[in-house]
Amino acid sequence: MSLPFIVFFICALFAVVGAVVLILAREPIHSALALIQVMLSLAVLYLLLGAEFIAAVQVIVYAGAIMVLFVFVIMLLNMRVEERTNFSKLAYVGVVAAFALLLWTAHWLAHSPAGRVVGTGAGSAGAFDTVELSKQLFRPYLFPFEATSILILIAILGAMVLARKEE
Amino acid sequence: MEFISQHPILVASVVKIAVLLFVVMTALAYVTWLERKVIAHIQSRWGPYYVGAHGLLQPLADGLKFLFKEDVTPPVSDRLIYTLAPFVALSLALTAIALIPFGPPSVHFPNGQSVFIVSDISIGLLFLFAITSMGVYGVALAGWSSNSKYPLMGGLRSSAQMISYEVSLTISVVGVLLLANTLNFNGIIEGQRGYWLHFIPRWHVVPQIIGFMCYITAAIAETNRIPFDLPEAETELVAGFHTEYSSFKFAMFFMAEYANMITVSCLATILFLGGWLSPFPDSWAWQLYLPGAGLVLLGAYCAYDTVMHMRGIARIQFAVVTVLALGGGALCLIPAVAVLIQGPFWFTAKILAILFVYIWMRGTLPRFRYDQLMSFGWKLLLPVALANLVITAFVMILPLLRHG
Amino acid sequence: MPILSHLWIILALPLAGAAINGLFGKRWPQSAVNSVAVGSVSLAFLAVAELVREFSHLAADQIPYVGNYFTWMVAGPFAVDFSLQVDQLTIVMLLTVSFVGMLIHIYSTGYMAHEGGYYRFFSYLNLFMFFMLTLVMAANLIVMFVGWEGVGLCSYLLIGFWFLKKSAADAGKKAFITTRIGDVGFTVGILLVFATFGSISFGDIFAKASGMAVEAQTGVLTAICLLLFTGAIGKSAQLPLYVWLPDAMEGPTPVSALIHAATMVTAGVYMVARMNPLFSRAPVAMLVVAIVGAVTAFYSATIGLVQTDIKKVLAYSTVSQLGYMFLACGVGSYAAGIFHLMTHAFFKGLLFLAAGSVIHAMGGEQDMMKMGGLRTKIPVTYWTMLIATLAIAGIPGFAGFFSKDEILEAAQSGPNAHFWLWLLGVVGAGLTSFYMFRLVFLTFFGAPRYDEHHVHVHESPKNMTVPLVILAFLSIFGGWFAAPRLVGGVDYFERFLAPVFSAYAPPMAEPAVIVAEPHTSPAVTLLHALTGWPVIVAVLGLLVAWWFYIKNTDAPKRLAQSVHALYTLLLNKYYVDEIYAALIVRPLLWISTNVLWHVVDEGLIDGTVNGTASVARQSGGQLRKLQSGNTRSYAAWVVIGAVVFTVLLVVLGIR
Amino acid sequence: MRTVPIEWFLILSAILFGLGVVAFVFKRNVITIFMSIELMLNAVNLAFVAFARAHNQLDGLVFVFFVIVVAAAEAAVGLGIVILLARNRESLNVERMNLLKF
Repeated sequence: MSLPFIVFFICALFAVVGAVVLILAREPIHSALALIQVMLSLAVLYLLLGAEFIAAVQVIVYAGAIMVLFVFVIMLLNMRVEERTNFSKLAYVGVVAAFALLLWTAHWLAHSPAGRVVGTGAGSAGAFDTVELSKQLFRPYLFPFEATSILILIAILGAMVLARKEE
Repeated sequence: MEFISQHPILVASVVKIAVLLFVVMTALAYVTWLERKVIAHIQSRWGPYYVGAHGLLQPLADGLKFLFKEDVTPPVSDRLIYTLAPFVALSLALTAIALIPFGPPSVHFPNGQSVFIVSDISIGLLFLFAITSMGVYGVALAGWSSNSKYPLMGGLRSSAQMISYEVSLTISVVGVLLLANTLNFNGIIEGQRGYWLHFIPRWHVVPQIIGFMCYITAAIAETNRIPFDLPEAETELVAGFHTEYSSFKFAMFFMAEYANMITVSCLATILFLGGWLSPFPDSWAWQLYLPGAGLVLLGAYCAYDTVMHMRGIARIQFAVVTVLALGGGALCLIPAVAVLIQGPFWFTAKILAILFVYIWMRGTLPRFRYDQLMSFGWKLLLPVALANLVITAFVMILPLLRHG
Repeated sequence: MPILSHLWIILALPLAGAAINGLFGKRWPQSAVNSVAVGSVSLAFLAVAELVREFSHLAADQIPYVGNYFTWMVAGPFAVDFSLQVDQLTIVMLLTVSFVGMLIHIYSTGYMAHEGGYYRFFSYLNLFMFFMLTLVMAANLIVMFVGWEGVGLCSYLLIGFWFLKKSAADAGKKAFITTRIGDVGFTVGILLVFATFGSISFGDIFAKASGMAVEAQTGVLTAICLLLFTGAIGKSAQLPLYVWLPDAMEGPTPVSALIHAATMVTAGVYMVARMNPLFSRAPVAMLVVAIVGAVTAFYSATIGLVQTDIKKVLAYSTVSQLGYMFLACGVGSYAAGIFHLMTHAFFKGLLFLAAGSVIHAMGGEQDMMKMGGLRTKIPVTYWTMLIATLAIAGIPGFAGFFSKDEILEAAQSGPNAHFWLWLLGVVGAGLTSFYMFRLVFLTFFGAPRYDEHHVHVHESPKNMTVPLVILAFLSIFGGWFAAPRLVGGVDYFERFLAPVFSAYAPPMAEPAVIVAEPHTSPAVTLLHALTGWPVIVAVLGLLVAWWFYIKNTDAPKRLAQSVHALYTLLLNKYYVDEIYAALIVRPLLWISTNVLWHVVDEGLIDGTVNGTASVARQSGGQLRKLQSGNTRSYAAWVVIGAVVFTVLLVVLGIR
Repeated sequence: MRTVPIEWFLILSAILFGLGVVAFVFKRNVITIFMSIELMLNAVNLAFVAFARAHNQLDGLVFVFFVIVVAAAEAAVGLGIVILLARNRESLNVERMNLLKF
């Protein structure tokens, strides 16, 4: 067992456990923490895959900003244990279906013949070059980039309009 | 045993981490001492004086006191998170320091690993921000898990405040990044080598003075210090988010706060003040001996003090200090050693300067009101930082515009 | 050569006028609308004049001059360019159309002055000018067809100009639909042309056609010509599709003058003349054209005998005159046909305008039986109308005489002449002269038969009378190009047009240019011409009309009683409309009602639609239950859908 | 040093996504449902990065970047809505928000 494998398994375990906890936890804040755990372990996996920049952004934006917002809102609304109503029997069907899809996909990927997913595994060729990434971002993907900035602006305005107390 | 021989990098890292932890912990303790002393003198008091000479053993006493206090956990609290919060806070604060280069990479182990930095990664700054951005959780979770009114409000306030000021903090730094155009700390520092007009150091603080001010302001807010210490505003909410905490958990929050102070000071030093670079041209050979000389002078003063004022046990303690100072000074006067410690010396000097400014502000400034805090952060600080960024970017591309 | 190199200007001017008036005219004062409408057409006429000047400088080998502007549509080998061409024939048509059009525009400013929808009228009129000019300048069949249909459209719009009057609206529809019938044939003809020659531009067609032999029996050329002629029948109101023209008189009189006398209805003649290389090679088709023309000429003349509505009389005379033109083309003397087309444009336009002036004076009265004695009250109208009548009757010295004389001459001695054709023509000429003078006598002579206290007869304003005078002048001298022929000289008109008709003419059939016997002396020739049958019958008709309607005015009634059956037959126009109604309209109506409507529409279509709707309603009523308002169940549906689709994706093997 | 095969990352991503779906269907609190959406997004991101590594192309990373940005915007607006909901209704349980029905 070499280092990448160990790291992968640890992180994968953490991620899955986090996701399960997210589902089982009864208090929203616990779900949030579980989700943060998932995100952090994913960040490590990104590092393992050599995507340093993405890993950092993942931590900064997801764990450091978005989830903080979630926690903040949870605190603000002081949410405690969520009540257990059950009006939708159909949900269970959905869950079964989801699990079917999940297992089937995993099975399909696991038994995928060599070459379905081409290329080398993680940790082989060194890290992605952040400079190259930025070039990609600002030359071929410039328009989508600007579009997202517009989107952000709109989101800001929308959030302000929503959260404003109407007097 | 052969595992060690197989992984020299691992071993070196472990050793470095251990040393760094020890140093930083001690530093934390004595920063508290420093703060109390300085504020005392600002308020024309003596400050800690009785535990050890000039209260030098006060931090130790505090630590012991925290250790032996009873650890109270409110029954209604959310136990898991309640325990988790202080660990989150402190561990994040300490992890951040692992990225700080205290000296030039030129000083390295035989296996080529730098001595003065634990992990020298290409996008260090991003990672530092990643870690500090997580710092909110300690405070917020603490406030929430105590399940009591004041802590909750304190946690809310501090998380809101941290989110708000993190924006300005990051943006004020981007200007420097444009100048340095790397994310690696050593790279940024190397970029500040050299002089304008042969005597003004090429530090980023000169072109980025506005950015520097924004950074310092935002940093103070990030670390919840006066005048931005709303989360623990005694007069409004007893002790803010750590009202319910006691004993060593409280101590951890305490240490985390000071560790954060040190981290942001280090960052300021690296980004704006040329890190471990000396302010003087290399041609001035005598600067090699500045550290040694300083220590020797300190030793001399201590000796004088020992003889004139100290009495009883304090005199013995102070004699030890004197010996240490003189010995260290003598050691530093050896050229080889002098060359080695140049970087760390200047780095520490600059950090101390910034810390002093921190404490100074605490001693002088009153506290903001909450709405003032928010409006200041969003309506003044952020626009200024943005303007600074835009102007910098514009100046950067001017040559391109001219030469196509 | 500004115009010749920019032929499109001639088209653009009226089109611009139409657009401007149509878009803004509603808010503008009449003066503005006038200036736009008349101005655009006048400019068009000036452009044509300039074009003629430039054309006269062209070398023979540059004619026809083709201006190709842009490729309109391309589908495989079928490529249509928007191209215009100019040759002698086009020149004649252009001059006639634009000049008469201009005069009639001016006239209309007076005639329509008190009508609503003034701007609409002029917008339509300009549009008509645009399409008519397109029609005559077209360099290929498709562009020609555009003009062809365009004028049809404008005629429909203008006949139904008073669309609140049901009869007008119906007349418009009738005209449109009837001409459609012919246009079907025309379209098929165009397709057949393309299938045969692989091109629809006149140049290529004629070049290829000139290589083909004359068809002794019927052949593809015959088929093409007959199909195209079907279109001409519809457009030019020949038997059996003439029925729309008399009803078209529901439109304003200037419209009747411009569209239904001077220009549009002659489009068929123009088309036949234009396609002469094909017709010349299809004798059978030629014969058909001639017969249809001759029969129509005679037939509608007989109807004209008993009509009492002044415009109806003129309408039937128009039909019969068109018949003469086709007769001319049919017997192979295209030049004579075009010649008569031009002169007819002058005097028939004049007749209509004068009739309009009369109606204007009578305050809208159209029944001749309620007129009479207007001679002194509206002298200008009277004199001009008299001149026009002399012209159409073929009294020597007037325009009509020369053209009709040529036609009959060709029918008698030209290529593929025939005695019966000639006879029909001559008798028709006599009838024409009779009913035209009947019209004049009933209208202007005798005692007034209207209530003089209510109707205040007044001469029309200047802008109506001036065009009358100009046209009267043309009706006299418009035919004198051909005058030298009478003394054995050259017919300048024919010589001018000769290149068009001789260029691709089949080898053996030499164009009928000189029809006078050269060996006799000019005086004899002149005498011979002046005492020919056409003149005799014309004078005869004049005298009979004089006897009937001036001398003893009760003769007509007695005659009507004595041959009552014939009289009623004529009065009811041979019951053609009724016959058509019985044979075509009713069956169609029956089928439409009982099959198409009740079975197809209600049964199939409505059934399908309602069925779909009810199915949707039922299923919606069931599916509605899914809208539980419960977000979680929605989410579950989304998930299930995703799963199903993924599984399908893989089961179908899309990897 | 052997490398971790890409398939494993993809399997992990699939598992996380499935768990996200389960959470999405199971949870009743608006904000936790929101979180499960974020979880799914993260799973997709992992797949993106894995493929980017597999083909050694940067586009995958760019997409991840965009996904994160969009997620941020979404969180801003969504949480605003959540706050509004909490302000106007006493409960944040989606099953109590079923007024919009047939």
